[in-house]
Amino acid sequence: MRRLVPPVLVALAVAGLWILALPAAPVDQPIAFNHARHAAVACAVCHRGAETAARAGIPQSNVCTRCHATAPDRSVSARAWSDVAAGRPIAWRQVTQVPEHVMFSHRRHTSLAQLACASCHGDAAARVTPFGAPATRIAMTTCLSCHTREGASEDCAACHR
Amino acid sequence: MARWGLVIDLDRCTGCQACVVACKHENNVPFSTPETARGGRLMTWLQLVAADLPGRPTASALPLMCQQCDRPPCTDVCPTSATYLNPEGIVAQIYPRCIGCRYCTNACPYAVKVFNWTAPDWPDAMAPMRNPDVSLRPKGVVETCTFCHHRLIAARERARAAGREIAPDDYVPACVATCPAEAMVFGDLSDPHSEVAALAGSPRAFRWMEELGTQPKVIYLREGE
Amino acid sequence: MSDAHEAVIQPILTIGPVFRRWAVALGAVVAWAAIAWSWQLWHGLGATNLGRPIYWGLYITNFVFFIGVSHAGTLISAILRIVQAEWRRPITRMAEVITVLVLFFGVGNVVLDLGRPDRALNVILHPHFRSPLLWDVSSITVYLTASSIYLYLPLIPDIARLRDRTSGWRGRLYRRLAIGWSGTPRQWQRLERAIGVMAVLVIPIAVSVHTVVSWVFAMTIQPMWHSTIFGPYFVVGAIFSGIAAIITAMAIVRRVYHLERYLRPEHFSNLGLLLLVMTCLWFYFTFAEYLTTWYGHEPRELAVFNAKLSGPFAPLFWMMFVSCFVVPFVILANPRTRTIAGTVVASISVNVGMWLERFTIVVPSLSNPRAPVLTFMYRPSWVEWSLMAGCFAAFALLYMGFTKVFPIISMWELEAAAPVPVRPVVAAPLPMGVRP
Amino acid sequence: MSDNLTRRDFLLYGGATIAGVTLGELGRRTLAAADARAAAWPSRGVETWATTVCRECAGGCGVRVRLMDGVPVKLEGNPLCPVARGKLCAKGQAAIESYYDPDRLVGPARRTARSGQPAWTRLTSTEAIALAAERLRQAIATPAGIVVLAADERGPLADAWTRFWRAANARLAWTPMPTAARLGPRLEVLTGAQGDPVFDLERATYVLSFGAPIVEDWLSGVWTQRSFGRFRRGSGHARGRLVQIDSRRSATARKADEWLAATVEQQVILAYGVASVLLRENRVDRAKLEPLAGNFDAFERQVTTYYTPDNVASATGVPVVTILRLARELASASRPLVAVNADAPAALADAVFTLDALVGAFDRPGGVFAKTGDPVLDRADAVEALRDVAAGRLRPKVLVFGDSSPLRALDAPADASAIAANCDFVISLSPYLDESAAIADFLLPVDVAIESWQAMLPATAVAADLVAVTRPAVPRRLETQDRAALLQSLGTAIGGSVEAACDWRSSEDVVGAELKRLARAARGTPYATTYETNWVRQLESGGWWASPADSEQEFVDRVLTVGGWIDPWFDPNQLTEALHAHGGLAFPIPESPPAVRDVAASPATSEEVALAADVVPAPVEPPRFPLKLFAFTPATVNPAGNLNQPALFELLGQPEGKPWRLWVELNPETAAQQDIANGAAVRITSAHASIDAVAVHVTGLPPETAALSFVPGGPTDGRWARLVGPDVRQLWGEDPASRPCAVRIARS
Repeated sequence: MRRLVPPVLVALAVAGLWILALPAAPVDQPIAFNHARHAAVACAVCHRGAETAARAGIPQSNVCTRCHATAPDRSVSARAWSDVAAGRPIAWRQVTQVPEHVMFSHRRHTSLAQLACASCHGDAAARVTPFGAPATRIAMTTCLSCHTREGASEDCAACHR
Repeated sequence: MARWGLVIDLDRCTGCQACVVACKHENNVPFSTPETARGGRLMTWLQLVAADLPGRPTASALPLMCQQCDRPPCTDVCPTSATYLNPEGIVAQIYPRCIGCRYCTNACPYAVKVFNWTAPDWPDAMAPMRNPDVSLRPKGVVETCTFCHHRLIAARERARAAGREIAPDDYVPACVATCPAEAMVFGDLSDPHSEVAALAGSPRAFRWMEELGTQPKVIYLREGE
Repeated sequence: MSDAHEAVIQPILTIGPVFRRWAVALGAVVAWAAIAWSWQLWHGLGATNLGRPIYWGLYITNFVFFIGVSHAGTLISAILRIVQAEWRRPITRMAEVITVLVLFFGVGNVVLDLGRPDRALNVILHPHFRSPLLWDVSSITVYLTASSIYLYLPLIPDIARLRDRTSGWRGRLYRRLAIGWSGTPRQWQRLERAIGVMAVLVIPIAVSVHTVVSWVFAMTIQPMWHSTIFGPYFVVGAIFSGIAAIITAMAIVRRVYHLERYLRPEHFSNLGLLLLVMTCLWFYFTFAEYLTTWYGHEPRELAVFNAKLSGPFAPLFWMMFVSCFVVPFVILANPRTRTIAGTVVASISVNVGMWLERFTIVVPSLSNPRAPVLTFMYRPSWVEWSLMAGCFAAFALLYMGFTKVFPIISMWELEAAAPVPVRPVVAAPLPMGVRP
Repeated sequence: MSDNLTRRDFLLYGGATIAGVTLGELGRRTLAAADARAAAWPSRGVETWATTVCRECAGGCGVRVRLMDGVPVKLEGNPLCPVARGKLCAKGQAAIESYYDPDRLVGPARRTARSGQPAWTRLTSTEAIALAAERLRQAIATPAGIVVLAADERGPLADAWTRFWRAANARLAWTPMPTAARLGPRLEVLTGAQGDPVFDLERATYVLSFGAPIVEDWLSGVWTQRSFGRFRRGSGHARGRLVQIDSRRSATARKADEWLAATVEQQVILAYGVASVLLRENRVDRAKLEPLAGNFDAFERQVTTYYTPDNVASATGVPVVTILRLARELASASRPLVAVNADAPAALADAVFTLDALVGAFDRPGGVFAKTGDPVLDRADAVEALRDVAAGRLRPKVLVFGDSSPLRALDAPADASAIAANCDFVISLSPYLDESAAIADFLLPVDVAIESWQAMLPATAVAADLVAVTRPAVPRRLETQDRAALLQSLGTAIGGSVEAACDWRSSEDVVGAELKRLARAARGTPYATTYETNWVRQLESGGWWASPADSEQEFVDRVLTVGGWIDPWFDPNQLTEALHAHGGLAFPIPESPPAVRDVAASPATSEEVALAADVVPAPVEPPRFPLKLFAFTPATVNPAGNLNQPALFELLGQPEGKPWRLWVELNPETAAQQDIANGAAVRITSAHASIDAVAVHVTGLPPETAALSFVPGGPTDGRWARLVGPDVRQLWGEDPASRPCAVRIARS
């Protein structure tokens, strides 16, 4: 038995390092949404708060059915589409998120500071799969580097709430 | 740069404590029970205290919140700069930086900083009542009045979106907004035309414990003639 | 194999039933404290009975007390070394070990007191040097380093001696720690020199540590904390409780390991005299501190003053006064009662009293804040008492452990001074002198 | 470990690494999924605002509800509401806790065990209505078979309530609310004017208050607070001076420039004492009073003969010089106002209005006006009805509680079980777990204020006609009922005249009808800014009315959006007109002259003690219960609504630092005799019970009296309300708690 202790410790150490060292794992989204196919539409058409509110919001079925009358293609399963058609909420998983103690407003960054969505979310228009992980590392250093570069407020309380 | 200040006219203040409840709801300050209150665990950012003020025969009911000192004794002693004086004169508390040593709470002569002894707790039914603009402080950190700083940020954003400068009425803390006796006035002390600046120059104006050199930006107006 | 100091070496190499029993008992207390700590980590500091405005209580009291006791060793042994007091030789090691071990518990109590111990490293990652707490962190770190070195250096020749007569894990350990000591004159010269340098260095560091601890309180503007004499007052209190701790430890070690040959009544008497001096100094500082507060009549200060002298804290305050001044003074001022038993009683009394002093400095000021906010009567919770018991038990356990690994009396230093008999510090012509 | 890596080791460690990676990856995915789930709240953070009316008291303040994603998070005052003007009091702020109260009744239920632990069976609303209607139908035939009790209020929805129960042949009674309407009858006695008094506190320069809780919740809390603020530091006049005559050091007494301790009986005497000084020193404007004199001469004779300062001083303990000074201050002030609490006994209200008449305060800025036109409330007292039930004088088949206010106003809490025993069936409509729910057989919880349609007349405070009208601000949270819809369903199930009385289907219909009426009244305006209402006032007094809306629908929408309707036109001479019409002032002549104080019965002054010391020092047995104890309800307690609001309990006993505590106020000297420190825990013992409280020293309180805070509620209430001490009414036993109780107080 005693011989097994070191390998078990090694396994645990590897597991711990794996979790700590790698970025967050991508999550599976309920629908294989293709951003590239929708690139002709402005972001704020579906993410309605992106330019006018604090939260951009992830579109729900009512947004889909404004344009789609039937299931778009085989990328959406019949069962998933029946939920959408019935107006049931889609179980999107929000992957790009700021911590609870941060006050972030999309409007302040997009329509007021004239930042492109891509500056934080990457080139969504080129994506053929939904976001499984944030395009940018959401960390204070990321925020601060841009704030410093752009001359935005670096007061802690400007973002910390 | 604005210097936010608050004037409280003690002659007008009726001690109704509407401000206390408004503050509690606005800032997600958790509720107490008789036991926790008796053990000094009553969480308030703003409360009424009985203060002996010069020239008054009995103790006056004084609404007491963070005095937003220009020379805050709390920020000096913080080992991690979790509490600091921001450029607009608001004493801010950065919760993820706070290690919970409670040195600031002890250094504050007004005893207005409160500590999260336990994780904040709301009955499930009441959880949706929490203000999403204000964070929920985890257990083990210190918190205090921020002059409803989140309202300033929201007001500034609204003003910018409307393409104008922030106006005096845009940004008012929750306590001032509800004060039925109109005893509280809030505004920019650095603006000589503001109402607070005028009132701060009143012969009735005093800053509580100003002899300690804390230079508060909460200014009280004395009761009586 | 036999050795001139077999009586010192024998206890290291044998573990008797009494030791085992004590180890198990103390271990149980420590285990209980570990449970209490897990409870506190889970529930937050709500597990204590602290509240607004009494934000600091037992843990900070213990912190100040332990840091105070840590002055036992290093400072005393360093001073005695510098003044070349020959009688110090059997007791320096014992004192230095106390210093190093107790420092960990001082720091540990601050960590226990943190609301977010998981973020303790923020103090180093995001330091704010205007905070006296950071001065504390710095000075305690330096002190811990210096006193560890100061403990280690004189250990080397003794370790080497043990190395030469042990094998197995002990042998391996001593071989590493002895770093090739072979007792050449060059090595001796370097060692003596290093010890000399450290002895000088360690004194200002030790003084700074307790001064800075006092400044944690004195830098605030709270009534009866904001005092200019807090620095020296705390240093005096620290040396006071430190000497008392050494005497207590000496008595125990002497009795348990039968070291009557090394630790003689003269040692107790000499340290007792030192303790008497500190008793008087302590009284002087306390008197000065309280007199000025009382005479100044500043209402907020007076509120705390009254709370201590006649208010809810009066029992603790007067108990402190009796055990810090009355008991030790009466016992130690009389040469007839300055026996081993007498000094030990006085020392225990001083230790209890000094703990109470720390408590009556920390809590009453917080209980009487300037602002008239709702206060309450602070009584520590079971978690706080458990953790305090755990700290003392863990200290005792570690100290016992040390005696089982290293010689508790510096053998080579005794040999170096062999021709000189142990003498009392006070020479015969003095009226209070003891007979050699 | 050996120095050579064997194949065995290689496999072992290789396997360990692979296992570690697998484990790590699994953990990483689990954590990411958990993070994504945690980010569910709040969904979008869209802020909206809705309008409602505060129902924590009768003031009818307009409220703006801040909703995040449709969920209410905060209440603010409605800036357009002329009562609230954008402000709310502590109770108003805490009203949101009633909506979220975790102990709210979740829906209709029937009691299945009457004694012992209450057990309840949930019902659907259809079942519930059918069952209740059955009981009511059986009871209709019996005279007083149905007794219906609720808090007093005015407005279309309250009228619908009355109409329904009248049709059901029920005996209706109401818990009196402390509004100006209660003083109306007394004003009518003196002046003949039918209406509510309007006190112009804001413009007064000197206020002599007989127990009026001016800074607490007088008449209309928020309105009074604002008026007080402006009275103190108004634009345009010097700082107003306030003299408070009160039985205890209330919050108003603390704010007053001078506080005189006097019981309600003594206050009457003191008021006439001041009147007599005014008359004797000829400090009344006789020229102005002359045309309205009425029975002035008879009154003057009576008062000046019997209420001499000496008599008054001896009856009240207030020194003669103070009485003289008060009268002179009052007479010399430019705009004096004499104020009184709404629930004052008739004698005190009469005395106060008499003083107002003497100082010329009627129809004068900073004085008293009358607001006629509102329905006069002539309403049976619910508390008396309940007492009848408890005593068995009244044995209804069905007892209906609109809310718990009658039970809270009861003198003795022990009555509750007797009430249940004397009724066949008890129905409670209260949405909360409270006293009426505790004795009810049947729970039919109705919507709380912010879930309801509202149409009510705010208690008289503003000199204007007001109706507060709003939509529900939020969807209902639980299975509660709309009150009017509930009545209508009951009516349909009962049939007959009851069904016919319901000309509505829900509150929405009642509110709609009221809005139509307002739209067709061709006066007034939806709530608007002061400038806009002033404009309407100008137009209307010019005899021309500009409709504020193009169509009726637009008008209705506008009123519902802003939260109410106001007709700012106000005739400031209604009292004078009434006086002319009724032949002048009809002074109620105080009947009995004040009895000269019985020295033996009252504590002696120090002089008397000094005198007595020379006489016989007879050993006197100290009385068992030496103190007279008064109970008072703190201003932050809502006697009609939800008590289970934790934020309000934290305000109790502040600023003395006694949150959540019952406290008893004592004279420091009395306390010193018992060695009771300020803030010490004490035990109060009467002939009936003992209660624990915290002592608070109050200098100036008569040494033989003590005042104890009272929070209704108790073990039958929600999780917080049951934590606030026992019901102090136990101390009184069967005696009415409105009178002092003999107690002793000692350290516990």
